[in-house]
Amino acid sequence: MIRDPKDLKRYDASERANHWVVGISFILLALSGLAFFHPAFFPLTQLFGGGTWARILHPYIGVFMAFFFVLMFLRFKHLNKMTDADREWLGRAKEMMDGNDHNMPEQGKYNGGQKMMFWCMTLCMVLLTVSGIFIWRAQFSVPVDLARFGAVIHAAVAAIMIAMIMVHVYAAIWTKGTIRAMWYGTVTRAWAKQHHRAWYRQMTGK
Amino acid sequence: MTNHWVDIKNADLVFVMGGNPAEAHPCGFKWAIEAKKTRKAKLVVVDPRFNRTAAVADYYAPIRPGTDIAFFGGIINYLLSNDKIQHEYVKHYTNAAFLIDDGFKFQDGLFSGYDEAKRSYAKDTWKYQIGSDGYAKVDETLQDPRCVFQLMKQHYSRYAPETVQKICGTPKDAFLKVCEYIASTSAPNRTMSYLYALGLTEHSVGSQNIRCMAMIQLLLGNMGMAGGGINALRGHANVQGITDMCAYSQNLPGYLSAPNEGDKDRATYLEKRTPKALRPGQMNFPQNFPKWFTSLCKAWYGNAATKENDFAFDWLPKLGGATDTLAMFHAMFEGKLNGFICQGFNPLASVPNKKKVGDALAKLKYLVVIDPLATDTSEFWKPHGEFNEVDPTKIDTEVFRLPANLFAEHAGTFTNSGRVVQWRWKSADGPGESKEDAEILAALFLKLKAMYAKDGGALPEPILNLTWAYTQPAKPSPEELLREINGKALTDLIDPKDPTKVLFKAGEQLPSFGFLRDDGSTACGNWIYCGTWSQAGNNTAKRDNSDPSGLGQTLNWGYAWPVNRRILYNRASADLAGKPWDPQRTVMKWLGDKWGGNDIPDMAPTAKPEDYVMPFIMTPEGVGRLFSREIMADGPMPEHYEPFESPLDVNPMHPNNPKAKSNPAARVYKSDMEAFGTAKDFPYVATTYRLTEHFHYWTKQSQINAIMQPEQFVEIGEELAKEKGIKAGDKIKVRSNRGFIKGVAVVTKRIKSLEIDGKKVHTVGIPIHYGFKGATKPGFLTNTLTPFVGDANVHTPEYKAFLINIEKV
Amino acid sequence: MALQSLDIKQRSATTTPSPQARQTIEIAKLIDVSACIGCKACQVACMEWNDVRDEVGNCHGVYDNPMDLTEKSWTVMRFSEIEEQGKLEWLIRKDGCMHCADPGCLKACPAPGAIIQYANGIVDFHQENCIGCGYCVSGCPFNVPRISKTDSKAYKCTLCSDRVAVNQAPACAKACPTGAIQFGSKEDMKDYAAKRITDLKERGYEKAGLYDPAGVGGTHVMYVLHHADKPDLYSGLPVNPSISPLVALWKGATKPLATLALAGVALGSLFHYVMKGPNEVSKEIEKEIEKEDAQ
Amino acid sequence: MQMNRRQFFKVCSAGLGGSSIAMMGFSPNAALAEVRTFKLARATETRNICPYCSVSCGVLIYSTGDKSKNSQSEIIHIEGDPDNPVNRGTLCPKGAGLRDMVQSANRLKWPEVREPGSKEWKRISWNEAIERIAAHMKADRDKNFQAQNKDGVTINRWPTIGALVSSAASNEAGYLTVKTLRALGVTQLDTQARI
Repeated sequence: MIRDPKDLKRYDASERANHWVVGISFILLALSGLAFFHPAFFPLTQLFGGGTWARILHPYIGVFMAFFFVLMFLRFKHLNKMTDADREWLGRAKEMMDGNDHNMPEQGKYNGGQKMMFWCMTLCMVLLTVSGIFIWRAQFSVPVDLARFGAVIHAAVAAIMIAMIMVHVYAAIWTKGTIRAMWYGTVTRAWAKQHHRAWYRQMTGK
Repeated sequence: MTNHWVDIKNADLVFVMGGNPAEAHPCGFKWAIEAKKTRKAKLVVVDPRFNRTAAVADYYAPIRPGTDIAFFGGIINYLLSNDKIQHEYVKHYTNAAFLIDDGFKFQDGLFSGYDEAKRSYAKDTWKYQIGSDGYAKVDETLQDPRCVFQLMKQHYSRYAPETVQKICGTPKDAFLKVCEYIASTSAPNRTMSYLYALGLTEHSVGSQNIRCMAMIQLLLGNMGMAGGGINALRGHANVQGITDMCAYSQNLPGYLSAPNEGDKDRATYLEKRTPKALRPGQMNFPQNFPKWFTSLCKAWYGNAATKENDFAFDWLPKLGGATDTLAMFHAMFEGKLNGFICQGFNPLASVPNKKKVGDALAKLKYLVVIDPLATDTSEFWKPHGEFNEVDPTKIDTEVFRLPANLFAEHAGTFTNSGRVVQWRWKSADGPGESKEDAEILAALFLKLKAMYAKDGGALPEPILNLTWAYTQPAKPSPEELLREINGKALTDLIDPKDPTKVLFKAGEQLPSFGFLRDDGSTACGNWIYCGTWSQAGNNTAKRDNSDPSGLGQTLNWGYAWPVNRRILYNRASADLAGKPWDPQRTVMKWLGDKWGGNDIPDMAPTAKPEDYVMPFIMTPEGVGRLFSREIMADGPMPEHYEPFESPLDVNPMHPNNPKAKSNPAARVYKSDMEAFGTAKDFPYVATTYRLTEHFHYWTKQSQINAIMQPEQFVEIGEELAKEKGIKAGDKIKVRSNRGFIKGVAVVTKRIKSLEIDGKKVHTVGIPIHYGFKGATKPGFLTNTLTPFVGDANVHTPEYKAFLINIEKV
Repeated sequence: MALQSLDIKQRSATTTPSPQARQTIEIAKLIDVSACIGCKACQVACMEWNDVRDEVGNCHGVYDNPMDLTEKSWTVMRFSEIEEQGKLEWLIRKDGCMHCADPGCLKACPAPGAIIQYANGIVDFHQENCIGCGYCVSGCPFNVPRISKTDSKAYKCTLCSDRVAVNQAPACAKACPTGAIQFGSKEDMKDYAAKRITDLKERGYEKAGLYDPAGVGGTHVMYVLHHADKPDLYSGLPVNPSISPLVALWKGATKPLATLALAGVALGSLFHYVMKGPNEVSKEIEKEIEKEDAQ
Repeated sequence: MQMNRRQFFKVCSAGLGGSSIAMMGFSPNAALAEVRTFKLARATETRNICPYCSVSCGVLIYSTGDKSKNSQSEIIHIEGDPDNPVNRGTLCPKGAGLRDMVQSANRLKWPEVREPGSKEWKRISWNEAIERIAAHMKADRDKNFQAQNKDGVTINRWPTIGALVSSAASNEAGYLTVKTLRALGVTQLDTQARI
């Protein structure tokens, strides 16, 4: 890929670093969490030095991630306000998935799907943090019924969250030219014009 | 125990009063549960507290501490007035028919012969009428007004159920319910096993408490029966054995009354102790006293005990005055003792009035503590905060502490409460330089012997001549000692019936005390243990637990004294003709030519039923005593007296006679009398006891037991707690007139206030067990509180009923 | 010791069945509360045999001590004084693991082999496989497992699996002075219980009965209660225990459904890509940009 | 097909579990599921009797080693002797905890003396202990021994010493204690039976 000075700056370095801190944490949490969730995934604990280490690390990574997620949330929340255009976009998301984006409304820096994802992830993150505290026996002791409730919530929300992240990742892979935004911080003008025309206009004035 | 642990399973009713076997003897108590499970037996508990025995009982009734005789008197009255007695048994096997001296009286709470100044009785009227034939007179119709039966009936008619309620606080219907249960065992084929422990003995009327139950069991015909008996659940593992060895002043080993200042020589000594039969044809077994005593002298002094020197009679120290624990500590307190040896005993913790005991110990020149553990006593001189406030610089006692071994670290025998002597094997060495008790004693004795041999001194003979033929003199082995205790022939023993026959060759171990002689030809360290190590070997090590009768007799397990008999007075389990009262539980029966059955007969083996030899062979009259003659210090029939510290101003039985308020024959030292508190300052009744998690003052040293019950507590009823504003878990202070302790309040429904003579009385329960040395939380010694007064006969202290006050800390 | 000194019925976090061919006797411990004197011999025997010693605590104004189960106290006596129709009763219950046939702890445990249910019914914790997550605590309907503060492993009564493996009774049952703890085949224990219940009924305890709760598939520690209609009198013995629906949901439906969902998303994405192809920037727009640049 | 909730879960989880393992390409190591080794397997067993109450329960004491010359026995476990007809293998909370009594932190290991006015214990040898005690005893006995009372009756009594004899000692030790104390002229002796 040829880097072009005229590429558009989508993320600065600190935003990218923040994203990847959260992303890596999430991957670690997902891997260790899945290990506790279903026996089939238990061997994943080997990646963490065994079951006990996985159990010890998971909640600390969780706290770490929660902290950086909050930073990220504060950075991006103003960009994720839902607009009518987003709602329209969401209504026609199926066309998009079919690969037919010709008639999609013009999108700003983020499209309706991405904004939706942002808010869902925020919600999940809150639920995971709170329910995680309920089941973090090494640090907290809560009534057993609350712990049981926490366990169900944590498991269910984590599954949803993993699924969403899978969609998030897939979307980045599927939409060619996207991932570089999180690597180098830039996207091509063509990419921007194609997928986020409103943002393209805003950035280029065209 | 007249019976034994396993025999409790044969009972129809297990009656517990003055004991708490579920907590103090859980493994023995299993047989009460077994009786419930397999015989549908009932378990009835009477106790000041609803304790863990009551938790599994069929019926529980409360009682005020120290009023047992009123309760028992009520039972006797119930049995007599409702005709619930075993008639044949009472008529033939007890002294119900015996006529009593016309001078005997009971008036205004006192028996005839009372001397107030001496606090004792002249007992010359407490005796049978003797006929011209030299035997006691009897009236088999039981109608003579001077016969024991009528005197007893009259005496206890005063204990109506209302009176019982008034004194004991036991509701009348609860009392009557208990009576009904007990009365049901008057049927010849029903038995009650009576279990008691220190709840009965630790009173100023302790001995009379037990007498009451003995009388009840005789009236019901339950003595000698399987599932019957008077069963003292004794405290320590070998308290029975050490009592048998008579490690106390009044007796020599085998309960041989020790010589006193009145016994100027062997002949006078023996004469006083060799009774004549009081009824014709009776075995009167104590007539063999000279044989037992002479054999003991030979065991101790061997060849140095000769006919010429009265078998070394003079070498035995003669008693003068009281020498029981209380008397000893009182003497010590008065500075009359210089030295004291304390072997496996923690008197600072276990003798009443800790302050007095501590002060007494501080007056000694030297104290020798021989113990496996660092006891509180050994550190009586050492400050332990408020638990033991002393100034060591002012205490001049030189204290030696010698490490002894524990049970696991040496071999030898223990005798259980059922008189079964059992051998133990050594498992491991003791820690560090610890030694066996016998080895420590030997070291001390041999050292003294060497000093006396070298330098002479006061009367060295008994020291120099004491038999010490142990293979390793410094380490007498338990095997050698048990053989010595058992006894042997010193010369060939010729059969008296057949001079050509040698029964035992010189040096052979004897199989039973029946072969002991009074001519110096036999040696025996303790006649009742004769048979433990016969020529056949160590019988205490027998381990065949087969039980062909199903009664749990296991005659081939260990060796029970006497002569391996498991149920005492077992001849009484059969009627006059020798037919068992209950053939389902045959202990003994007449087989036509001899006695047989499932035990060793407590009877001359071939004494025919028609010879009318009565079952209680250890009494000169041959029968059980409902009237104890001159044997007791405080009366031939038990009478209720208040504890020395009582919540009442008078004895409700004798409200007009202050002399009869508390036991008139109990010994009280002046300074201790002054230390008694009154209900005005100390309104609550306290009682002390053991918890199942602990054993006396030992297990506070054991980590695991400390975990189970870590800290001193005090049990109070909910009503009292409310009055005092005390909640469970609060720290409270308990004061008596002798000191105070602190403990955590356990507020419970299990102790209720009682209505006594129109007055509400609260009882407070105080466990013992805690102290300043151990793995438990450091605490006070409970006996800081208890009064220094004991039973009139044996001076067992009154730990079970005294006065206190409580306050929240 | 042979690996299979006791045959395994199921292991935690293991989805395939354990060898099942051998049939061994199902055992049970029966606690006859009506014969229990609360002496704590079982507590002591348990600590002594298992070489654990709890802290020396304090008295809290009750006979109970230690006050609760801990990682070192695997059984405790719970005392409760109740008064019903004027009659005082001191109900004393030995608390500890019930060894459920359907063990909630095992169901909740994520660590393979940390919790084993043997074919004889014993549910045993294997601390070397335990990861210390505490899920067993959430899973247990009787509030039994405890996580150690020092090593973060879960502990509870093993029913003395080491003793039972050599055909000895558990330490508590062996010690119990009054025979209130009986041990044998579950069959025999039920027969014995029936006899005890008959006896209790004759003594006026009309509601006497066996506590072998069906909600957890029955237990291998059962109680004979004088008041079987009111188990909660006995220091809160659950009236109708079962694995919490939350735990059932968590370790039941959620597990396969979520796994399925994740697999679905993964596969869905894959097939989406394969079927729809990548979403690339269209040639037109690229040309437009090139055009702009050329201008 | 009727299926209850539990069966449904089982099918779901078993099916999925299996497939997931295949998906992951590796499976967990078989975690060993062995019970704790029976610790008494080769311990030395000795028969004894509990030293607490008078039920005199039979106990089996298990110790390390086989009593061979160079191995020191250490008690590792004590439980009830099932042959004993009284306790039949059972023990109470005291008896069941006997090991902690034998190994109590407060066991005495060597003779000690606390001298008059001192605040501390001092360790001494057995020889020194016995010599010092015997010296006290002989001096006191020789000084205070009473051969006769005022009426001329021989009493041969040592009135200034008292002794308490252990009820936890064996019969043999108790007998020897009584025998030696009486020979020395001691009349003030007693035991726990009294109290």
